[in-house]
Amino acid sequence: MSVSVPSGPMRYEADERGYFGETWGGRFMPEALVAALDELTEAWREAMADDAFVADFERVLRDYAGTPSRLYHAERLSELVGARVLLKREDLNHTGAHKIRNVLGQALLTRRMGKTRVIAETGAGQHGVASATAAAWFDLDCTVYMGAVDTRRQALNVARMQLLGAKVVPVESGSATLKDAINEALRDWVASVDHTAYLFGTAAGPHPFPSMVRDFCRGIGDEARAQCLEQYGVLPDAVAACVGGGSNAIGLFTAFLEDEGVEIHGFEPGGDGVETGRHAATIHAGEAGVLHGARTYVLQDEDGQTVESHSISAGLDYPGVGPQHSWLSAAGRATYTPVTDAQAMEAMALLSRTEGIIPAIESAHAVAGALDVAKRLGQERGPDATVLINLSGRGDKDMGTAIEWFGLGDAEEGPEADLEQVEADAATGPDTEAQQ
Amino acid sequence: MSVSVPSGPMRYEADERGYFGETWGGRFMPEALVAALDELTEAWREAMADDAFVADFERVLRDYAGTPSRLYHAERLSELVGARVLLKREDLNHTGAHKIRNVLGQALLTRRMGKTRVIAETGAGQHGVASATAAAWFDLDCTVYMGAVDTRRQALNVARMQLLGAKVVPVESGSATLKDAINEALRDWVASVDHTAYLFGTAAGPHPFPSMVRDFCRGIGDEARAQCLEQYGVLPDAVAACVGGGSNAIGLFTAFLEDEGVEIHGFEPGGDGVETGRHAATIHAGEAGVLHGARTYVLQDEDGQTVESHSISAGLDYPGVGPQHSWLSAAGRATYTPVTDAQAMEAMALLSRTEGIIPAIESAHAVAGALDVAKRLGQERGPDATVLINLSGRGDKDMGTAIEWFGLGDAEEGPEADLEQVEADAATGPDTEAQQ
Amino acid sequence: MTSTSTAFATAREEGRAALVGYLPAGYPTVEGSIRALRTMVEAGCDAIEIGLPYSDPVMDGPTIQAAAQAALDGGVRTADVLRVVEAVAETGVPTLVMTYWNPIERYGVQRWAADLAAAGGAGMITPDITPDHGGEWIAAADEHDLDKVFLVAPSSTDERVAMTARESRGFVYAAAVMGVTGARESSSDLAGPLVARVRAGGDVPVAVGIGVSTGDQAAEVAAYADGVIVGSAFVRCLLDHEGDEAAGLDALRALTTDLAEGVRRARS
Amino acid sequence: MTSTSTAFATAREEGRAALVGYLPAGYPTVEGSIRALRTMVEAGCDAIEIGLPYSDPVMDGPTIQAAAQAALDGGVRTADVLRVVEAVAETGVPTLVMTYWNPIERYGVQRWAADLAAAGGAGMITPDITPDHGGEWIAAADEHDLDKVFLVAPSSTDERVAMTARESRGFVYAAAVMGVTGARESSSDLAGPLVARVRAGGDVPVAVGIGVSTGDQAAEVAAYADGVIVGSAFVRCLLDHEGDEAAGLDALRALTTDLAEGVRRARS
Ligand SMILES: Cc1ncc(COP(=O)(O)O)c(C=O)c1O
Ligand SMILES: Cc1ncc(COP(=O)(O)O)c(C=O)c1O
Repeated sequence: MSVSVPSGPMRYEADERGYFGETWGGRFMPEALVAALDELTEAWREAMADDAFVADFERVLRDYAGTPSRLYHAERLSELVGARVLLKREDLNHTGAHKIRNVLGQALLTRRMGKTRVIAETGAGQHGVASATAAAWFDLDCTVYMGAVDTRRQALNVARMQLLGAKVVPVESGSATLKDAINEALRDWVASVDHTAYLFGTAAGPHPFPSMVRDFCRGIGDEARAQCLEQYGVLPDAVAACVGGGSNAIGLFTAFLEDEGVEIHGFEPGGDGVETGRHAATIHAGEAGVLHGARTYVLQDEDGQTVESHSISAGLDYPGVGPQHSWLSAAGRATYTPVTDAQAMEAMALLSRTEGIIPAIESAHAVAGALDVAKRLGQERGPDATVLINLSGRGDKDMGTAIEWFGLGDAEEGPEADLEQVEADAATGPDTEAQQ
Repeated sequence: MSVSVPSGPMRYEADERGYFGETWGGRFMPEALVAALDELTEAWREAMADDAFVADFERVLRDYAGTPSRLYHAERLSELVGARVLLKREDLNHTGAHKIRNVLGQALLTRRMGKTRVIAETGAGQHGVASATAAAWFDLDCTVYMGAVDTRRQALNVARMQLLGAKVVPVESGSATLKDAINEALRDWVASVDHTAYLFGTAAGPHPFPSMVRDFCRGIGDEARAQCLEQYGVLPDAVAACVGGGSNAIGLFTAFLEDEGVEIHGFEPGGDGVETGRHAATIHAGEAGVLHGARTYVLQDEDGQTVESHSISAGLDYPGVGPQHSWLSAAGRATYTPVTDAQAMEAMALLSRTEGIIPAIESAHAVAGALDVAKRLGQERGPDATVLINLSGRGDKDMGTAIEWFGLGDAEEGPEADLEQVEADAATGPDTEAQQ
Repeated sequence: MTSTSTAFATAREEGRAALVGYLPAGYPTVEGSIRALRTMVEAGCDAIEIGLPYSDPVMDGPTIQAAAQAALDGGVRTADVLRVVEAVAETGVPTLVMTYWNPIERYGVQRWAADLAAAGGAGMITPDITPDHGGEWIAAADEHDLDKVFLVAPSSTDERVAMTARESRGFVYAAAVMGVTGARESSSDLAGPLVARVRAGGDVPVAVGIGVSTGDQAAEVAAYADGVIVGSAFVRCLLDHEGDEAAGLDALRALTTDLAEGVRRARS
Repeated sequence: MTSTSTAFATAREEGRAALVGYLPAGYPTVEGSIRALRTMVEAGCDAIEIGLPYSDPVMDGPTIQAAAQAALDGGVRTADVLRVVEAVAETGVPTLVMTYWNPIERYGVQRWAADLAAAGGAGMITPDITPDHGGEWIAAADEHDLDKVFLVAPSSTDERVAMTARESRGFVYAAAVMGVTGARESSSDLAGPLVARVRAGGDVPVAVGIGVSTGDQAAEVAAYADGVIVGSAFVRCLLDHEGDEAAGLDALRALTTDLAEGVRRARS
C-alpha cells in the first residue's frame, strides 16, 4: 500500500503510531481513552527497556506460571504423519493456556503504573479466569465483563473468577457475547481510566495492545525456537498456531519472522465451513475494516456492520483479528487457513488417543491444520521434516462440547462416535490443505 | 509390636513380605493373584535397580508430565500466617495432579513386563483419567472401573477417559463407589492377570503396591527437598500433605523421614467433623483391620464390615489408608490430623484469592492444616520458619462443589458466601490444631 | 451546505448557547426518525446530529444502544442515513452525522463525503476517530467542505486539546464527564475547565455533551459553553412512548422547548 | 467336630466325589438360611460352606454378592453366622465357614476359632488369606483342631501349590477358572491339571469350585477331583424365588439331587 514500509527486521513491526505495513492496526478510539493509551504505550516501552521489569516478568512467569513450557516430541503422532511433530506445551502453564503470559505482563505493568484496578473482557471465560488469577496474585481489584449469554453457558468459569475474587458483570447489549463484552469493558474504561487498567485479552484492539500483548506472549516462540535448536539442532520447517484474536499465534510467530526458511501457518476457525457463512475465518474470508480500535480483517456486512462469527471454539469465536496477522497475511509472510469444527474435533480426539493429551479446541485447530502441513512436508522432505505446533491450552474446559460432539460421558452406553476410526483416518493424506 | 523392626534408614521400609513395622501392610489377597503380585514385585524390584528404567521414567516424567514441579513461595499467604509457606506445584503437572507420576511409572513397568492391557479403579475419576492418559501414551488397552454412582456424578471425567480411548465400566455392586470399583477391578484382574496389569491408584492395597506407588511418587519429596535446600538453604521445619489413600503424602514424606528435625503432617478428611461419624479420617478415627489386601487403619463397624466414608473431596473419600502411613503414625514419625470440609473449603477460597491458585479440594485439606502449623511455627521460630505443602492437584475438577458450597456461578447474583471474610479469618490464630 | 459554525454564530449573536440535538437514524423507522428530528428542529434545536446505527458502539450508553440496535434490527442501512440527513437538512438547520468509523470506511470515505455533501449534510462527528488517526477523513472532508467535529475529553492533554481544536471544523465536542452517553443527574465539574482549554487552543465553538437532560442542566452548561449537546434524553422520549408516535413527538417537543429555554436563560 | 476330610473319605469309599454346597448365612434371613442349608444336607450335600457376608467380597461374582449384600442389609452379624453353623453342624455334616479375613480379625482370631469350634464348625475357607500370610489363623486353627481350607488357582506356581497343599487341612479348594465365583457354561480346561498338581503336593483331598451349576458339569469335575463345590447355582435358587420360601427350597432340593447324581455318575 505504500513504499515506505521498512524492510529487514522492522518490516513486521508497528510504526510509532501503531500501524503495521502503514495500514493495519492504528488506534481508532475515543479521545477519552487516548491519554490512557498513550500512558500505557509509554509505560510499556519503558518497561520493555527496563531490565528490572523484564527480570520481574521472567521471574513471575517461571516461578508462578511455570514457563518455559516444554517442547514435546509427539512420537506416535509423528509416526502417523511421517514427519517430526513438536508440541509447545502451553497447556501445562498455570491456568492451562498461553493466556497467563499476557495477563501477568499486563498486571505487572499495571502495578508499575500505580493503578489499583483491572478490567477485562472474556468470551467463554479463559481470559477472564487468567485476569482474575493475575489480579489475585498482584492484589488488584478485578472486574470482568462477559456476555450474558456466555455467563449462563459458562457458569463454571464465572465461579472460577468469583472464587479468585473477581467481579463478573454480565453484558446484555448487542449479541451479549464477546464483542459486546469488549464494548462494555471499553465503556467502563472511559469512566475509570485514571485508576484502572484494561487487561486486553488478545493481540488485537488499539495500539499499543497488538504490540504489547505480542511482547508478553513472544516467550512462546523465543523459547520454542531455542528449544528446537537445542533439542534437535535445527529450526522447524514450519510453525503453526490457531488464530482467534491472535495472541498465541503472534507469540509463536514473532521468533520466526526473520527465519525465511520457516513456513508460518495460522489456522482460523472455519466453523461449519467457510462456504456456509457460519465461521470465524476472519483473514481468509473477512474484509479490511475497523473493529475495536484497529484496522484489520473483519467479518462484516456490506454496510460495515460486524457480522456474528461462529466457531465451536469459544476462544476463536471473534469477528476480528489482531492487525499484525492481517499484515503478515497481506505481506505474504504467513498463511492463514480455515479449519472446520469437524476437523478440529477430530484432531482433538486424535491427540487425546495417541498422546494422552486433551487439547483445547482452539489448539486442536492448530493440530488439525498442522498435521496436514506435516504430511506434505514429510512427503517432500522426509521424516525429519519438523513441524512445531503451539498447543496453546488444555481441553478440560471443553469437555462439555466434546461430550455433545462425540456422545461421550455415559459409561453405560459408551461413546457414540467411532473414535477408533480417528487414528486410521489420520494416517491418510492431507485433507484440510486439499480443501482450500 | 515386635522388637525386630529395623532401626535406621530401613525402619520405615517394608520387609520382604510387605510388612511395615511387622504389622502393617502385607498381602491379604486371593491366591489367584499371588503369582501376578509376585511377578509385579519382582519386576518392580528389578526395574528400580535398572538404570535404563529409571532414566526412562525420569525422561517421561520430565518431557511429558512436566516434572520437576516448581517449589513456589506463596508470599501473600506467608505474610498472612507469619511463616514461609512453600507450595510444591504438582497442580501444574500434566493432567493436573501428582497422580500422573504413579501411572506413568506403572505403565512403564507394564510395558517392561510385556503386558498389553491395564485396568484401574477410580473414585471421582482422577486416577482413571491419569490411567487413561498413560495408557494412551504407551498405547495400552485400558479399562477403568468406576462406581455407578460416580459415573453419573462425574460424567465429565467419564468423557475424558473415553476421549483418551479408555473403556469405563460402571460398578453397581455394594455402595457403587470407589471401594466397590476396587473390588470389581480386582475381580477383573483375577480373570485377566496373564496379560493385564492393575494400575492401582494410591499407596494402599496389597504388597507391592504401597511400596511401589511410593517409589513412583517419591519424586515429589526428593525434588522438593533439593529445591528447598537450593532455593532457601534450609530444610523445611515441617512438610504437609493430604492423605486419602496416601500416595501424594508418602511421595512427599519419604524424602524427609530421616530428617529428624522436620515435622511431618498428614491431613485427613474430617468431613462434617470426626465427632459426627461422617468423615474419612481413617488413621485418626479408624481401627486396625484388613482392607483391599493390606492391614491398615480402616473405618469399620464392630463386625469388621467396612463403613462408608464421607468427605467433600472425592479423592480423599476412602475408608482405608496406605499401610505405611499407619506405621508412620504408630511409630510416631508423622502426625495425622483431620481437617473438616468447611476448613478445606475455606482454604480453597483463601489460596484462590491470595495467590490466584485454585487448589484441588484434596490439596486444600493440606493447605488448611498446614497454615495452622505455619502459624504455630511462625510464632515459635519467627517468619523464616518454613512449611512445605504439597499442592497435589488443581481445582478445576472441583468447581461444581465450590459452586454449591459458596453459591458461585451466577454473575447476576454474585457469590452467596462472604469470600471477603476468608482473608481476614486466615490472619487469626491456629484453629484446626486447636480443635483436635 | 453550511458549516454548523453558522448556527453557533447565530446563537452567539443572540447571546446564548446553541442547542444540538441527537437521534439515531431509523428509530423507530426511517420515516419516523425524520419526523422526530424535524420536530426537534421546529421546537428549537439549532443543529442536528444524526446517529448512524452501528453494531459495536463503544461510546454509547444503554439508551442510545437500545434505539440504535432497534434501528439495525429494523433493517436500517447506511444509505437510509443519507436520506434522513437530506430530509432534515432541508429545514435549513445544520445537520451532521455522528458515526463510528467502520461503516464509513466500508462505504468508501471519498464516496461518503461526496454523498453526505450532496445530501446537504454539514459534516460529521466521529467518536472513534481522533485527528491523528483521521487523515483520510480530514482530506475528504476538506475536499467536500464538510465539518469535522472531533471530541475532547477531560483526560485529554493540553497538547491534544489544542491539536483537536486546530483540526476541528464546525465545533469541538467536549465530553463533559469521563464516561459514555446517557442522562445524568448533575453535570460535571470537569466540563468547564475543559471548555476553557479548548478555547485556549483556537476560536472554534465548543459544545458540551454527555449527560444533559433538563433545561436547568442545559442552562448550567450554556453558562460556559457555546453549545449544549443532548442525545440520550431525546432518545428516551421515543423509547418511553414506543408504539405511540404522537406521544413521542409531543415529548420530544416539550423537551426541546425546555432545553431551548435553558440555553437562553443561562446568561441572564 | 470332625474334619471335612472324613466326608471326602466316605465319598472316596463310595467311589465318587463329594458334593460341597455353599450359601451365605442370613439370606434371606438367618432362620431361612438354616432351613435352606438343611435342605441341601438332606438332599445330598456331603459338606457345607457357610458364607460370612462381607462388605468387600473381592472374590465373589454378582450372584453371591447380591445375596450377601441382602443379608447385610437385613442386619446379619458375625455372631449369627455361628448360630447358622451350629444349626447345620447338628445334622452331622461337616460345616465350614467361608469368609474374608477382616471380620475374623475384628472378632479376634483366637476367640473366633474357639467359638467356631464350640459351634461344631469344621473349619474355615479363607479366600483372601494364603498360608504365607495366614500365620495367626493357622496357629489358632491348629490349636482348636479346625480345618484350614486354602485356595489354589491355575496361576499358582508348583511351589505355591505344594505349600498350600501342605498347609491345608480338610481339603484344598481349587479354583477351576481364573475368575470370580459364578455359574459358567462349561468347566475349565485348567482344573484338571491343577488338581493333578495339588495331588502331587500331598494327599489332602482336592475339591474344585467356581462355575459348576448342573449335574453334568458336576459329573465332569467329579471325574478328576475329590469334591465338587457349588455356590452360585444354589444361591440363584433362592434369588430366583425370593419371597416364596417353599419354591426356593424345592429348587434347592432339585438342584442338590441333580448334582448329587452327577458326582455319583462320574466314574461309572
Ligand atoms: C487455549 C486457547 N488458545 C487460543 C485462544 C485464542 O486466542 P488467541 O488467538 O489470542 O491466542 C484461546 C482464547 O481463549 C484459548 O483459550
Ligand atoms: C489432587 C489429589 N490429591 C490427593 C488425592 C488423594 O490421593 P492420595 O492420598 O493417594 O494422594 C487425590 C485423589 O484423587 C487427588 O486427585
